[in-house]
Amino acid sequence: MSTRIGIVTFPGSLDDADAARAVRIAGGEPVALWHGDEDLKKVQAVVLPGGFSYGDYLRCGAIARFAPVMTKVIEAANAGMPVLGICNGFQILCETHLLPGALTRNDHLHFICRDQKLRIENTSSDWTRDFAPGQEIVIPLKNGEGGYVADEATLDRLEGEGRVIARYLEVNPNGSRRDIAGVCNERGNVVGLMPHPEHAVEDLTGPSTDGIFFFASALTSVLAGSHR
Amino acid sequence: MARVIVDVMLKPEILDPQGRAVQGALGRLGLSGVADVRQGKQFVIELDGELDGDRRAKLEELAGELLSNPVIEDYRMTVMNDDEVSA
Amino acid sequence: MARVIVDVMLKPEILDPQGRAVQGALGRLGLSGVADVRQGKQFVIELDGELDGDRRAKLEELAGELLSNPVIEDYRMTVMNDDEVSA
Amino acid sequence: MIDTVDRAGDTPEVEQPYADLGLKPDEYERIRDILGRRPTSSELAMYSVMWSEHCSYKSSKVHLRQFGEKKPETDALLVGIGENAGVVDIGDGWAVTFKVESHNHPSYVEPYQGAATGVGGIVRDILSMGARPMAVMDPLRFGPADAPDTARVLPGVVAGIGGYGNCLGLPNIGGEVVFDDSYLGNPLVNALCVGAMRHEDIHLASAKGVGNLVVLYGARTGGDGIGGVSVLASETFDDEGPAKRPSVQVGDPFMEKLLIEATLEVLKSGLVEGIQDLGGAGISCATSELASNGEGGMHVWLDRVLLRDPTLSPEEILMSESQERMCAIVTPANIDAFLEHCRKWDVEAVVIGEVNDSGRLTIDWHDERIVDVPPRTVAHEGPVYERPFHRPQWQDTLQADTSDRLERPGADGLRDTLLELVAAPNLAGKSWITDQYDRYVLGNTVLAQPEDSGMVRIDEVTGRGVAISTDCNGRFAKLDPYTGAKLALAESYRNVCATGAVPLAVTNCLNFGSPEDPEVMWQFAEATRGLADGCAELGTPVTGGNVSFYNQTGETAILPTPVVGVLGVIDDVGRRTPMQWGPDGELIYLLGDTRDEFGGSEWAHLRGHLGGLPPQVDLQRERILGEILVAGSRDGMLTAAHDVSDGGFAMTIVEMALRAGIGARLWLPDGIDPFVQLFSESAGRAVVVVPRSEELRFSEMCGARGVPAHRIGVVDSELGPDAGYTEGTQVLQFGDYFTVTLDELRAAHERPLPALFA
Ligand SMILES: Nc1ncnc2c1ncn2[C@@H]1O[C@H](COP(=O)(O)OP(=O)(O)O)[C@@H](O)[C@H]1O
Ligand SMILES: [Mg+2]
Repeated sequence: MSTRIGIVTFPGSLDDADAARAVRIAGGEPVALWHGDEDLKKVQAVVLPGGFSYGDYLRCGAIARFAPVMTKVIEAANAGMPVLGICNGFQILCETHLLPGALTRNDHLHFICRDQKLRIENTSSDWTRDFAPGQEIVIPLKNGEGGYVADEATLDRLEGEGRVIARYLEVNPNGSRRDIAGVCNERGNVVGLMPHPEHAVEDLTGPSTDGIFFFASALTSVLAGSHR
Repeated sequence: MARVIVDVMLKPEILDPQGRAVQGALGRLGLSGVADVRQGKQFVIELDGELDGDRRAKLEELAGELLSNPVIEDYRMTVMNDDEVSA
Repeated sequence: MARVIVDVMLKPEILDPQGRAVQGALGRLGLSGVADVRQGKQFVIELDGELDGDRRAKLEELAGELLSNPVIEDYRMTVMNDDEVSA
Repeated sequence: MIDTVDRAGDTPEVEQPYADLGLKPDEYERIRDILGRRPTSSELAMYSVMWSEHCSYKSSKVHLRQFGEKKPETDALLVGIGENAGVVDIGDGWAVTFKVESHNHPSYVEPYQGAATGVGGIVRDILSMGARPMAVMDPLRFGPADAPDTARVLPGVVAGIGGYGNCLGLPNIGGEVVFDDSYLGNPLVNALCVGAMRHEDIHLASAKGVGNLVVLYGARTGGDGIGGVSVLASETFDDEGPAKRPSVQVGDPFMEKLLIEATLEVLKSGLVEGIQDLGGAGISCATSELASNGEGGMHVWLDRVLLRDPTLSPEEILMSESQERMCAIVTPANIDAFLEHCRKWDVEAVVIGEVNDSGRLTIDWHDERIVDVPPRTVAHEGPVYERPFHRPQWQDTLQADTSDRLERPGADGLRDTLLELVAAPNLAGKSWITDQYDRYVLGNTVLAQPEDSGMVRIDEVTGRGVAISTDCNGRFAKLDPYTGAKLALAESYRNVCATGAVPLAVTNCLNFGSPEDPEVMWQFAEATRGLADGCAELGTPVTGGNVSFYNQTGETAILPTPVVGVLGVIDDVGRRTPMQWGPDGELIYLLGDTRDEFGGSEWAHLRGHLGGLPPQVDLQRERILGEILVAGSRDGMLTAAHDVSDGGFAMTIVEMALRAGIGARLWLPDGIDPFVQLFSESAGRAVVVVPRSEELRFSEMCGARGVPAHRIGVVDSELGPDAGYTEGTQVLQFGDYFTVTLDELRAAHERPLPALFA
């Protein structure tokens, strides 16, 4: 039986179908979850996809955080289920405080869509374990509020504990502190990532297929990790 | 030292999708009786020296042209000179 | 009727690129001596009835959790009940 | 007091402000004739807005007819002109619909919101055909790149298109950015959307079935753009101060996203009999069009419309252009299910009327009858003008003033000329703009800017997809509107073929000055004739489009700008031809003939010159060139292809090299002036890159079809040291004339836009 990975659709989610496609290509079974759902349909991992949940009108991710399904996602995350937030999903995870810090307006004040080079800094998280240490990848980045901020102590702690999972290379596209592109929680099951791995799963439509490793990592983690 | 606060709001007749989203969320999260929410911007501007006639006129002009978009927004400017600032 | 104004500002230690851009523009457009600009949000919330103890507490909570993100922002809430509102 | 039908009957003498609403005295008289009485104020509102230039096409109709009359035989057209957008069969049971529209005047007044709502409007047109919107494109025109007002308008327009499209989740796959003095007080913001559906999902705007319900859903109705259609779209604003500016429509892309999802669900579930978007003229347009396309009658309870502003009068509600609204015809049996889907997506919906066969559109306001009209007279039987037109006096002088009088560079000036062109705002890299647009969302984007066409995959299993390009050189159209329109079509067609797709259909947005100026009207008539003739020759029917008149500042009209969009199909997007050339040793061919043609060229434009004749256009040759490009893609003979247009052959080569990051050696043929070879803008040409293994087969194919194929270069990444540069430096070598590094070209190419606007 293949691994069930839930993908939450909030009103205004945009990359949900793309996340589902990526899960499928990686060999998992995508399961659609609705923001109003009160249960997680027996999924073994969850993706919070990119987009503009609730229009991102108040602050990115601020309203989605209070959706009914998030109560369950938070519970599951605290119990060790792998959870990946991509872009808007990362913003939601910060708003829920499952991840530290926050994402602020890009320093150049424009939305930016580009093929972004990254270095994978942590290969022990549930979503990065299939990468080689220090692997350099190129995946799309597209956001208006992707600047990662946290206070110095938090940043130091993240670095010290190896919880920066990916860093921007060559260009810092949004003013993120210490070039941070993604972070994870202490346990390594909850990961937030600003760039979009789900848009790098086919040669035809992405700049690379490097993104598949994130989803494959989750499948590996689920198989390995019933002990969690 | 002077501090100027410029509040910028969408004109009342202009659709404010942000305000509407906030209104919906406040209601869902248990605050009853929210009749309306409008979301605007606030600029806090710190200036060297007193804000005298000329510079005040200039700022007033820029508040209406740069800080706000007269086609869709209104602004309100509050000037605090000197000692008021520390408040 | 009550009106509540919630001003939300980035904490002083957080970089405010919008404020910086405005500061630059004000200078270029001829306003001298601009020492600092911060750009925040302002919510104007109209409520049915008085804002009493319970609802006030709820709104205070939401101002700190929903309207602002405590990791990066501070907020200030001003309540105007009744007659003050018309002002 | 409410102006009711009864009251209108009793008070024939009441003076009505028809002129303020943009109606001419004879138009007002016609309304009185139709109704046999004076119109009520609500009826007057409806007629005035529906009979405006923008909604009725009263000045253009007689010319647009040619698109139907000259339409080439084709099986591809499932729905033709007249619906919200035409529908094209692309095979395997798939259909696509696409259309381009203008939002020029609103975007000048408020660039961000004007452009944003332009995207919103065209997306709803596509949605209303039953299609899932798949991608957007944005052909744009601005004043000079360094003009202060361009610094106001361009960033706002770009942010608005991105802000709306990104939030909606539609990839932006292409467009145009052109600068010219004539657009300074009147930028053009055209927006194109393409959508896909299965054949059986096609829906039309018609109110069928007596007793069926009329549902208005989406955003609430507010005072947005009241009178905007008639005022903004039919008048210029040069003499109006800001105080008289009409209110601006503000877009809510989040609501539009919900509207899309809710609409696609109710369509899929078979809950909809007819559907119409609300755009210009709002409820007036939707109800009168639905009614006249269906059983012929409809009754509406206008007071049921959900309002954002409770003080709106019925006239204002009828005219409001509030965004993000749709209207559906639903059977009583299905209405609960329909409303349930709306609730799921947090979309407000309300039944505002009922279909009948009375032959009348009747509207009540709190039980009083305020409208009672034959709907066809509102929607389809507006005035039609045969506007006078004549060839401008100055046309001969303009054509006689050829670019021959400009001083051309000698052999030692070619390099500088290339660097100048590469950095010209019209030719410079546009990534500062396009990087603000999401091109990845939906995961089907195969080609996007700066490729010749945008291409999206429609069917993930088979790989079937479509390619679209939009083009227009307004300078060519000014020199000769008939040829200029054909050239726009030719370029767009060629761009689609260059990616390997087979052109199927055409959409267009005709941007012109005032139709009341006979010289502008001549430009319009000539351009329309050229486009219709061109489409007949190429076998690609026009499926729809839009006309935008009154684009002028004072008495000065913009360059005539007939933007043409061509859509093509490719049965497997995996076989697309990109513009990026491949490994060393592959051969570079220039297809087609190069003539000494600089009229309207970018080179002349940079010298402040516009005169002479545009390049010749031969659509039969274009067609054959297209066949070669498509066959080359299908049979795997091409690694890369790129059309030759603005800036000429040299510019095409630079763009291909920069895209690949790999240099090349070019040998320029003897017997032709290198300046002409490098920079002429002759039509009907493309550069292709052929692997050595395919060379014979490819040149035989070109020979058999009589298309000149000049072997003109070779991809070479190791040229650096030979040409005196360090190892690894990527270089373009143009014969014995000059060499230039890609680094130098890239810097020159990429710097201008950020320097101007960032
Ligand atoms: N330049 C044109 N070429 C072809 N068709 C056109 C052109 N301009 C308008 N049309 C067609 O006329 C019809 C009415 O246009 P319009 O009122 O703009 O439609 P809508 O209100 O749905 O946007 C549409 O079918 C449109 O495609
Ligand atoms: Mg329409």
